[in-house]
Amino acid sequence: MSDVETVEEEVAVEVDHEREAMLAEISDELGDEIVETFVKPGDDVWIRITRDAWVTTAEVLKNKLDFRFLNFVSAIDWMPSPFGRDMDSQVDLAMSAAQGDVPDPPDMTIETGYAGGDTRFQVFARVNDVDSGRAVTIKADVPDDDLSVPTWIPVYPGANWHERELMEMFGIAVTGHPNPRKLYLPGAFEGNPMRKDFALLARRIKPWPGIVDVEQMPGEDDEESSEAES
Amino acid sequence: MGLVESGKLPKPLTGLLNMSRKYSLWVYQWGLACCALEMGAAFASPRYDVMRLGVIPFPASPRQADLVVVSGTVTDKMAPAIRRLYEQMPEPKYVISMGSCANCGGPYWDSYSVTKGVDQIIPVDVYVPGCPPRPEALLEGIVMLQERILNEDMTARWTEEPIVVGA
Amino acid sequence: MTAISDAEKLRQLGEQATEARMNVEIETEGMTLNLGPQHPATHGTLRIIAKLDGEQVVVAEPVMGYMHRGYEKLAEVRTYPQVTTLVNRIDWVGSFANETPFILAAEKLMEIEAPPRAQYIRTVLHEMSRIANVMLGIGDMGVQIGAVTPIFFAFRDREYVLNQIEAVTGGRFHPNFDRIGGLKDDLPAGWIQNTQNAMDKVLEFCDQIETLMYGNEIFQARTRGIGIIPKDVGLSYGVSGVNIRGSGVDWDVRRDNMPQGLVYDQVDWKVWTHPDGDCYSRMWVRLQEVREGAKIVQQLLKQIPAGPVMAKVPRIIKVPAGEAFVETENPLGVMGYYIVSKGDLNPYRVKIRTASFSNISITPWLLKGVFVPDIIAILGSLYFILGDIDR
Amino acid sequence: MISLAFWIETTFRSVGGLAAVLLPAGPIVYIFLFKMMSFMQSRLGPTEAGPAGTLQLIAEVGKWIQKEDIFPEKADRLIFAAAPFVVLASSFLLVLVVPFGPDAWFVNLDTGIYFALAVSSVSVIGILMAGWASASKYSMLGGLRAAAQLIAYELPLVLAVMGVVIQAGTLNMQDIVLAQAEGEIFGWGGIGNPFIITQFLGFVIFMIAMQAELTQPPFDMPVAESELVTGYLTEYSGIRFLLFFIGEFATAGVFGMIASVLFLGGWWVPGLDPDSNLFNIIGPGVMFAKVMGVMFLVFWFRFTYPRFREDQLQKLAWKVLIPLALLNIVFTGILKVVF
Repeated sequence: MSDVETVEEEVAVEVDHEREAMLAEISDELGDEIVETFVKPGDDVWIRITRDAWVTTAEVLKNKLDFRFLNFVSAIDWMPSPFGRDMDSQVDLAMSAAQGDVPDPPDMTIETGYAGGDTRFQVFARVNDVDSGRAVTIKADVPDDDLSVPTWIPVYPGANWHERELMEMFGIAVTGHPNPRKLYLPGAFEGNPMRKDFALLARRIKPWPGIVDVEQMPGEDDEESSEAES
Repeated sequence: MGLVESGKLPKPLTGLLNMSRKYSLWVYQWGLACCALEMGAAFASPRYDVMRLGVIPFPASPRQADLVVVSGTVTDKMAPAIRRLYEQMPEPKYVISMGSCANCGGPYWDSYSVTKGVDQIIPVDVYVPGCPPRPEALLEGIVMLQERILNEDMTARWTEEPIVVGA
Repeated sequence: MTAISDAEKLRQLGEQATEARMNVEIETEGMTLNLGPQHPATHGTLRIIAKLDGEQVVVAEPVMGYMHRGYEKLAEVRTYPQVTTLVNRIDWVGSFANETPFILAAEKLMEIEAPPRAQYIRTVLHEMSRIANVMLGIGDMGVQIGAVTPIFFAFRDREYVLNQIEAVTGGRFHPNFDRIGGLKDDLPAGWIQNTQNAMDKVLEFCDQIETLMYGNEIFQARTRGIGIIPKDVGLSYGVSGVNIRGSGVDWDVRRDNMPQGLVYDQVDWKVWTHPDGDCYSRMWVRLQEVREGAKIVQQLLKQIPAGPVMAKVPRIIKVPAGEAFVETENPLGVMGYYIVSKGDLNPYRVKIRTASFSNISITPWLLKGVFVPDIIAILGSLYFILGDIDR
Repeated sequence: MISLAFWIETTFRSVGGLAAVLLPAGPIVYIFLFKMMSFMQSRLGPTEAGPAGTLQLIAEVGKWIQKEDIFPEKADRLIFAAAPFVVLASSFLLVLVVPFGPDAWFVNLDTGIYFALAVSSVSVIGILMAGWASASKYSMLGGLRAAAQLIAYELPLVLAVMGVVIQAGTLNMQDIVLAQAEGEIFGWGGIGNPFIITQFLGFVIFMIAMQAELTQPPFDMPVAESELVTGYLTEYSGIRFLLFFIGEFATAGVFGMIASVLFLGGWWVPGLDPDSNLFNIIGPGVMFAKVMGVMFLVFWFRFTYPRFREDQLQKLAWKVLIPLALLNIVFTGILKVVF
């Protein structure tokens, strides 16, 4: 990146009135329900609300602020995977463990993203206003002892399938959903695949050749030295 | 069927029957994923035009098919349906497994919902590797299958090793 | 209310009452028809369970997951360059278009910008994959409603486009050509001229198919007034792309929310809409999309700047922590990637917003009360790719 | 006329009947279904089996007879097994009354065309049998659609023929040919009076109705691939499917014969004496050429048009074709009285 571009971006940082105005508009409507907000200038707006305001927010956004287009509804599991990056095959790890080379246990502290978060699971959704081209990402914390969110179907009927996916993949119940069946997987499937502690069985038993990609490429040193020579 | 499977036919008649099977392979298009498009290109594109070889892509019902091309990712949810549709086909029937996913799971080798290879469910006659294979590769697989059909001995049909294109 | 319309209303009420009585008298048992999971109409593995009353659909519900391959989970255990290979196969007819938003999102997090030449080539390839995709969709619509010839024409002329994609990327339709920070390679010699010619072929195909299919009375009878999606309903279901422009919503991500890294603002083109919202209008807009796409490509090719195609990017790609969402106008509609990064080699969470998933989620609403043949016409005109629904 | 022993005559008739039904079916499948369709779609069609793929059909037959003959578990076995024969039988019955030359006919019925139109409906029974006995929903829907469609299009078919019958003044198919050979158009008898000229509207209606009777696109609702898999054929495999397949195209051939007898002058060629013995020899050939001409039209539409929806198809029959056919009859009647 050249220096000129950096300067331009810094200018953009100072003047993102459009998104700040939008945020102010939403804050006026929602008031105390907003826990935290985050504006990335020139990019996007993140708003974290309380779970109780999940449906109210949808209503406000759709009916009062004209965000009529439902982009998606989904969730994030913020607990880091107990399997680490899961890039190394467990077979290989076991072998190296036998040689006394025990890898560090993965860091299990929960770090959340933009607009913060207090719990392991967080549902998030994105809605667009097609007339003005604005969009906003809504987040809400889901406490571990009560994994459920109210449904958005009465507001955005398109949330139906997104919420079924959410239930199936994360095991977060959606209260008031008319058809809480599995969307993708066969009925006998057990587990919630998108949870970080769901193990991919094939990775437990097979070595993964793709791991070499992140190691130093053969001949890399040669290339650099030839560059230095020329 | 008993006629053909008993294997006691005079040689010229067997040859004739084999030849008619060779040139009249009605193929059921089992387009599952990406490879379905390359299969479509091989079957419907004027550039490849599989009908030249006598492979007729008409049937929409497995009952009228001789050959099935399983092209694409087989998921655990789809697998029972594949088994069932294979069983609905009348003998003698042939299976071409097209693409890495149908062969062995391909790039989804570690997925929680993908069946790693259609040969776990149904017997496969020809494997066409690639992700996705070019239409030419599928045509080669079909030509190799036709050669095998021409020299086929019905009684030995289930004991032969499958063809692997390019191997 | 005038007297005439009151009388009309009364007559309609009477008719409804008669019909209701008839249905009670001839108590018919409903029938459940299963289209799919492997069915000629579903070009893929969508299953539709339809409860029928005669030939009329009472309730129809799609059952999906026959092509669910778990992209979101797999993306978490792959490095960023490896994810591109994977997401290529989401919408397998317009593969390059799947890579673009992911790469753009990663670039946004890394705060890298591709060189101008790479941006131009990206846009060209993005449009070319749109052309290849939508051409097939048009041909496929013919097959769905019983005309066999359009699909052959589509496959024939699509080859010219695929040839050009292959010439530059090396893959007929899984290019895996986009890189964080630019492109894998530069254009081969003579490619620009050949592509101009291929685009002429595409425009020729559009004229041909317009007379063969769109002008046909039976085609119009089968598609006009069928499967109408009203604006607001469509938006609240998240229907996007051609399907919502066919309902008169003048919204195109390419024009209104163009992500940084594409150059649609450098060319002169038009977003087509159609007010009707029925199957015909969707197919009509789709045809215009192909034409516009060809024109965009032809214009862009004339003004591709010289220069490198790759920005300075570290060998081992580690994306800084943060979240980014980039959506682009893909052949099937709006596709977006929500990437959550924790500064690692692999993304922490990738939410893939695919167009067909939302486009098809409207079908239960849309299929109520239509006839069995209309199911096929509606599904054909919504034009979905299974990988794009199930991921 | 020489009289032959009964068994010789019977043999001749059987062979002739088989030839009349099966011989056109083969070329129709090869020329139109394989080759013409492929050329229209810028392809080549079969090329490997025999020179230019001409032996493809032999291969087809050879393959189908060795396929497994599957009966679905819940099928009504007897009816399921009998259905293809009923369909095929209807085309044999149809060919009975078709004349191939001044003396080359199977039966010379005075009510020939009446008989032909009557037995053409027999195939509906076969299709309904197939649809019902398969115990499959697709088959059932396909069978019902077929029945509704064939019955609806029987009417315009009959009414279109009425014009010809009024103009020829006879129901005998042989006499209809002669009426065309000896007729004249407004006093000019240079090419006789092939009814395609004076009964053009009738010809168009007959062709559309015929397309529907043959369940070819755009009237292929009963076998709509993209909706009903293959309709009433869904559960058929092996030799029974082959019989249906032959039946479909044999019926197409026989309908082509009836169309050429009614509108194109049958076995007669303009400029030659219809009574000469020559026509007993070249008559079948002439008929075959005319059948191919008619079939070309049928298949041209087949590969170009999308398919109708069931209600649109019924509307076309009842609201357009039947009134038009009635008008045609009225005009023919008036003209018949005036001239």
